[in-house]
Amino acid sequence: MTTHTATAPVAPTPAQKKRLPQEFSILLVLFGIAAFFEVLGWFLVGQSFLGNMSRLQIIILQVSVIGIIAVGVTQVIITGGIDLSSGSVVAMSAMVAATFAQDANWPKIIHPALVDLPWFIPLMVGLAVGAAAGFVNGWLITKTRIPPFIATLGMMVSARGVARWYTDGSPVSGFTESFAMLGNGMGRWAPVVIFLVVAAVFHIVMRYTRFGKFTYAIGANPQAARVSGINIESHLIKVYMIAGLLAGLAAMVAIARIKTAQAGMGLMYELDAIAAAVIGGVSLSGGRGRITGTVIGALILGVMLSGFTFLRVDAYYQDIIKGAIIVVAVVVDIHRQGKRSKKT
Amino acid sequence: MTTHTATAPVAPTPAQKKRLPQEFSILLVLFGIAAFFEVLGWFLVGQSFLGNMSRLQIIILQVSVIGIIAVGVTQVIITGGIDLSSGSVVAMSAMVAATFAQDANWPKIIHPALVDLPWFIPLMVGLAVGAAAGFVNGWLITKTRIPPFIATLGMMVSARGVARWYTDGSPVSGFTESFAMLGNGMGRWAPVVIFLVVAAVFHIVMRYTRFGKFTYAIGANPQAARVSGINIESHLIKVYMIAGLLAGLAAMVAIARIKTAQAGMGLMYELDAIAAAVIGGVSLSGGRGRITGTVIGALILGVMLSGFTFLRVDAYYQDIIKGAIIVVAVVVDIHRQGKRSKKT
Amino acid sequence: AEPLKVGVAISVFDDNFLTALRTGMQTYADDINVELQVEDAKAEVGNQLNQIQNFIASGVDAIIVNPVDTDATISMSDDAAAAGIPLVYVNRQPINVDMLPDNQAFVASNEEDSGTLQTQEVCRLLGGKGKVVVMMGELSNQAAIQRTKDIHDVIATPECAGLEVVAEQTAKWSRTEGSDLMTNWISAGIEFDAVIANNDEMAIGAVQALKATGRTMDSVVIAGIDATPDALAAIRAGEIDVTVFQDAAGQGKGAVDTAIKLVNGEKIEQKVWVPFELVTPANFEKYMR
Amino acid sequence: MVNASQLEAVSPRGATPQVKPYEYVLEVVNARKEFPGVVALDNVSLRVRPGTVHALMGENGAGKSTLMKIIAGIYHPDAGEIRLRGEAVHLATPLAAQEAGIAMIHQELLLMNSMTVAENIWIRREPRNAFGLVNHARMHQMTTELFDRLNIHLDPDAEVSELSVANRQMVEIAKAVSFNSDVLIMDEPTSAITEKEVAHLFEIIRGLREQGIGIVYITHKMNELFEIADEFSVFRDGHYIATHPSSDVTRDDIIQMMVGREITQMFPKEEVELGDLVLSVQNLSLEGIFENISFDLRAGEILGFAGLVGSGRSNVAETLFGVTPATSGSIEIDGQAVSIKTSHDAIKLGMAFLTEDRKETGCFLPLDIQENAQMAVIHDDFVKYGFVQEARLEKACLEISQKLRVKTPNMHECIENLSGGNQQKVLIGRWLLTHPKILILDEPTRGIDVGAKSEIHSLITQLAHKGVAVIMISSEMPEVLGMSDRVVVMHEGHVTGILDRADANQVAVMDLASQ
Ligand SMILES: Nc1ncnc2c1ncn2[C@@H]1O[C@H](COP(=O)(O)OP(=O)(O)OP(=O)(O)O)[C@@H](O)[C@H]1O
Ligand SMILES: Nc1ncnc2c1ncn2[C@@H]1O[C@H](COP(=O)(O)OP(=O)(O)OP(=O)(O)O)[C@@H](O)[C@H]1O
Ligand SMILES: [Mg+2]
Ligand SMILES: [Mg+2]
Repeated sequence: MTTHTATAPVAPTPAQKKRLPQEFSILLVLFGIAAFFEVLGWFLVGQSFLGNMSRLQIIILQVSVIGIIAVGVTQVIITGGIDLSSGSVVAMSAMVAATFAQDANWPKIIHPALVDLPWFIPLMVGLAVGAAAGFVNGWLITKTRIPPFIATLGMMVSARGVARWYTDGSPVSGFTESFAMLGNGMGRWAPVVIFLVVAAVFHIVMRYTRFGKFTYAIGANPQAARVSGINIESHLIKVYMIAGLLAGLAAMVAIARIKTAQAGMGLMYELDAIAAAVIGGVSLSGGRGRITGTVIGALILGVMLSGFTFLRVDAYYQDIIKGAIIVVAVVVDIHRQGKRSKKT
Repeated sequence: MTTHTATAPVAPTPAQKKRLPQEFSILLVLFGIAAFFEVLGWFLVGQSFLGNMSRLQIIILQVSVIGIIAVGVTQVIITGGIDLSSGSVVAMSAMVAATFAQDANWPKIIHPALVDLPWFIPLMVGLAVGAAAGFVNGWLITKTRIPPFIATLGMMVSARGVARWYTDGSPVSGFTESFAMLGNGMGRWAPVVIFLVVAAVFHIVMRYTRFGKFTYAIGANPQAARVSGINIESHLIKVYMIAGLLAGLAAMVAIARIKTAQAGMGLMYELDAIAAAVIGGVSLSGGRGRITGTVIGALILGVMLSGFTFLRVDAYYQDIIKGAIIVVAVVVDIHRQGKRSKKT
Repeated sequence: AEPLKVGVAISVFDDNFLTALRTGMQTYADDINVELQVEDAKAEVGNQLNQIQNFIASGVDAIIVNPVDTDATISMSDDAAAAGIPLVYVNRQPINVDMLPDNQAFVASNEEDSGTLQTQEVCRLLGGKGKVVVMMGELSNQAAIQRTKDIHDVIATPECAGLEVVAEQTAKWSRTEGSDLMTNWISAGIEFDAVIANNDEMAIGAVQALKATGRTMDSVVIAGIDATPDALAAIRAGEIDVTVFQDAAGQGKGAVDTAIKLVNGEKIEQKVWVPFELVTPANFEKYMR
Repeated sequence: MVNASQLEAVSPRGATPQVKPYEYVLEVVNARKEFPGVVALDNVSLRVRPGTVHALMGENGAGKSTLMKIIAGIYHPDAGEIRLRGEAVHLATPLAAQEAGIAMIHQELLLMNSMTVAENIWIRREPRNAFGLVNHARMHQMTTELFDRLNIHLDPDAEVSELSVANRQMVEIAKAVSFNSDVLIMDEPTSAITEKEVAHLFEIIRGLREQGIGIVYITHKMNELFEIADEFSVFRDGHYIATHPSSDVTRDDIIQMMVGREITQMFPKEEVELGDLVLSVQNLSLEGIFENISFDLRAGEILGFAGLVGSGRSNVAETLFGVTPATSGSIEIDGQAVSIKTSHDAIKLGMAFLTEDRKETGCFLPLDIQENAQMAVIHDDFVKYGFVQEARLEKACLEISQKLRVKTPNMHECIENLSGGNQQKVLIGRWLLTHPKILILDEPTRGIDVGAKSEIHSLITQLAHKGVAVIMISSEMPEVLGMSDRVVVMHEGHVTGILDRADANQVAVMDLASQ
């Protein structure tokens, strides 16, 4: 028999090793992709990719809309759900709100009585429409117990129909100057500012509030969450409502920026938003992921888009490469995080 | 204190009650929807909906392509995965195979040396392209351990790019008569026959072969499957390959039927196929579902499409209602199956 | 000298007509040594705005836009004007066509002609009298709306007052949907003498469905628009009776030419029309390449 | 019951008893296994003779399951060798291990819940007909034969998800036996079943032993050890300590080897002055599951719940806690009638509930220890303006986990990487943080080692001292009898009797439990 000194079973290492945050690996992927374009840029185009203010602006600008949606979608995915309706909800909120944002000089006014309203009225309408759609999603999922995939797929199809039906498919334009500022204010940085504020707020919500902790708990183990006293139904409804609300906000930013609303808007945005979240390390099986990761994921998508145009990559190849990069980004992330996913 | 006669600790009902097959409830939904259109038909259009051979044909015909894909997707979902790439794989297989199916009289031949080939050559090419895409999906999922959602999302984007790139986006038409028979033979029933044969074969495979049992086992509990000695990696690769192969087959049927192949083909087919499976009772969390359910799910989609046109429902409302019906079908199914989902 | 760099933003690649326009543009640009960077907005207006801004950031010499949403063109025009980059809209008429800045222009065919040419020919073939079904394109699309309006305008003229529209639905520009829609019409017992489709793809779908039910092609007049190779083959086979040639390559070429002129500071007409041409069994061979 | 001749009918490979050229059917020599940050096994060895039951003992996290998973081909050792029937083997996959004649019952249930019992048992070994198709009728028959042999009463066509945990455990056992392997590993097979099934399982094990099978048996239930084991080995902290025939040692010796110190009192029950009536349950019913449950509970009292598997004890607890609200009956707390519709209601009323199934209803596996521990307490406590008070909370969590001796480097370790026993402690910590007035414990020491078990028992006693009213459901008879002031016995959804401590003994309880 070998002898052993008895050690106390609990040994919290006094100096807890500070681990690198999970997002670190995906941040490296982002830098890697950017550096790749920078180097290729010098070789192929003779220009700096990043050393160009207007390009940096457009990189962030073009992911702002997807990014705002992705923040909401991230919460939904953390609960173990999915939201396929975001793109269509964008279109629906956009169409409805746009009819409240027109100015009197526009030739094609939808509600002649409701022109030149202050900017926050269409904004509120857009948010409300988005939140309502989210509420329906959440309600269906919790009350009828259908899978989120189906509830939001149904909403995806229906909301697109509503968007088309609302103005018979015609686009709505001619917004008041004040409303258009939502997408063009602050020297055109408004969408970026809105995106970053939304991301910061929800970063805090997810990490430091009870609401956030409950969201993770539900995704990690709904049954255990219920026994721990969490009201899953009402919490999920809130989460889907927030996702809808943020889709509505994204819609407002998008239409204010492009100054028109169209029923075909937001097509496939849901996939881009989900991709941003998953590239950013959010686990589709729930319980894992962070807003910072999603923001980085969205930036990766933005850098790719700009980088392709910058290098004059053919549109055909763009898609082929984009698909590959999505895969590679996630592969690299998984392998850097390594240990955690070792289980069968 | 009440008295009780002692029973064996575990009490299997001696006369095992023969349960109704799971698909029964969803079959009722199908009949319900058909009856709904029938009744409305008499009221609104003054015609029978179902009592019309050519309508019945088109109902099945228009779901054949989605149905073939859905059979493959069903297997993937039963393993607990998902395949978002089917629609794009349809386009890619179609474009590549179509260039081998042209006849010599067509003004825009892609490979002038390869015309008037026998029909099975383009067919084989299409199947091979589909299977190759499926192989890549399966390989990525098992070897790099990225979630199926991401692997197939990447493939969705990339395969669409390949489809466009292959002929620079121009459509390919002018197929040989023999190839066109795949979509028009047997008095135009060919797609239906192919669909039903595929469904029957995979019904047997899933229920009566070890391959099928393994597929369920992996979806039900991958760790348990692994310790039971199943080689998950190689099995999953096969499953995704079959899904790709069937997407390729669907592509062949589709282009033979409409006699042209376009890079934009198959858009959103993946969602219709997934919807068919889920409406048919296939669980997105894996381990549950049957091919018969998927076939019924596909038929529900087909009946809806025809029904709307039959009632001359406005396109706007069609989408709104379609979304709602997808949801309602699943709700009804879940509630009829009732007990199983009672657990918190 | 450095070749001119032109950024091209196409609304959607998966469209046969726009593919012809795009390839026509590319071929011409290669001939005259202009470098094109072509982007696909995938029918999403936000994507397109991003692409244009990316072009501006990359410092192209000119931009050609085939707008996704013709209402969204104001901010595109503003952006390009602010950067001092010439801009040419092609094929789809921007909402601000009458107030374009000086270094911007519009190249297209006049959609008022397409549906008109098509319907007048149908009217002539039917002798001014008969029942017509109309297959519309995607309803959010200006061309679909204009072409459908053209049909009704022609029917409103005294010569064609005998025509009657018995059904009118959308088949979303697609062959499959056209075929399914036609089958549904037939099974609903709708009778008609002519099919007027907003494009050739839907017309071909209608032909396939009609043939399947055994209707002879002489007994019905089928009209499409675009003169795609498939449609021309169908004319040769005696299936389609009328189509309208929209000179896709011509529009592409015109757009490039206009862009070059704008870069060189030449004075130009801000609306450049490329004419539509009627295609019938009598002249279709001219369009087969 | 089972006897050797019955088992002979379907005998394993090498059925004819003959002189075996090897002494050990299974040998592990100097195995080492490291996980990121933990050395789970360091240079351990294990030798199992054919025809013996070899018990493997050790505290939670000692590395028992890890070694078993190595033998079953699930993990690959970093160093060391495995010998089967005297020959070195390389077990690359679970399949390779199976083919080499090793079968295993896993500690955590590993079944395909959406498939039938028969499909689970015969997966990959399904009988096939001439066309290569699975012969379901034959499979059903084979299952029935197997069940008859093992005296298990389950419907082969039932879906596993419909079975109780105990019955799932029985399916696992049947599956492992069906391999007719030379080596059978049982990793805590009795953690989810009651005495009756345990006795039954031992019958099965004795039958298998007679056939010359080498059985590795892991348990934390000391009383089982002397009943079934021929030899035992002890591990501590990933190290091999010793191997002895069980006739050579006493129970205290083993505990001494496992824990490295002495544990004097197994059930440190102390007399506690009972306080006021805290909980009074009248005619509580949940339609179709249980009926007319009535009992009282005083401050400082420990009320044990005994019964056979499936008698409805867990269901009563779930209903009391609002997980599945009652269909009729009344609950009074401190003399006030209360309505408990959700777990949140129960928590607000000062109740806490440790559920029986760690994995299904307990742990948040992707989350870390602190997040797991805090989840029940951040409803009102530790929250200000919706924000969680991290610093205070971390301190509280650390305190409680030290008190419970959770073996972990820090509070931010993912709970998934803890051993089962340590996970259980974290979950107990979750509920202690809420400072409950009424504590419901459903199988509180399932899968917990002796050391920790006695810690938990003294903790329960301490809580009782402080006036906490405790309901303790347990399938371990000595635990219920040792700890309870009174014992409620249930049978098929009814209370068949409530015994005072003085009257409560094994016979009396079993009598009421099986009526
Ligand atoms: N997959 C893993 N990743 C990291 N660490 C692990 C993993 N599996 C086990 N460990 C660690 O290895 C050690 C041994 O664990 P093991 O499960 O073998 O213990 P055990 O003796 O079976 O305990 P118990 O009696 O609680 O089941 C523990 O410290 C555990 O935390
Ligand atoms: N969700 C449910 N739906 C249907 N029956 C259930 C459900 N949960 C439990 N049962 C059944 O109720 C009975 C009582 O189960 P319960 O788990 O309460 O028993 P127990 O005495 O705690 O036994 P165990 O020791 O297995 O926990 C069992 O027959 C079980 O199969
Ligand atoms: Mg263990
Ligand atoms: Mg229990």
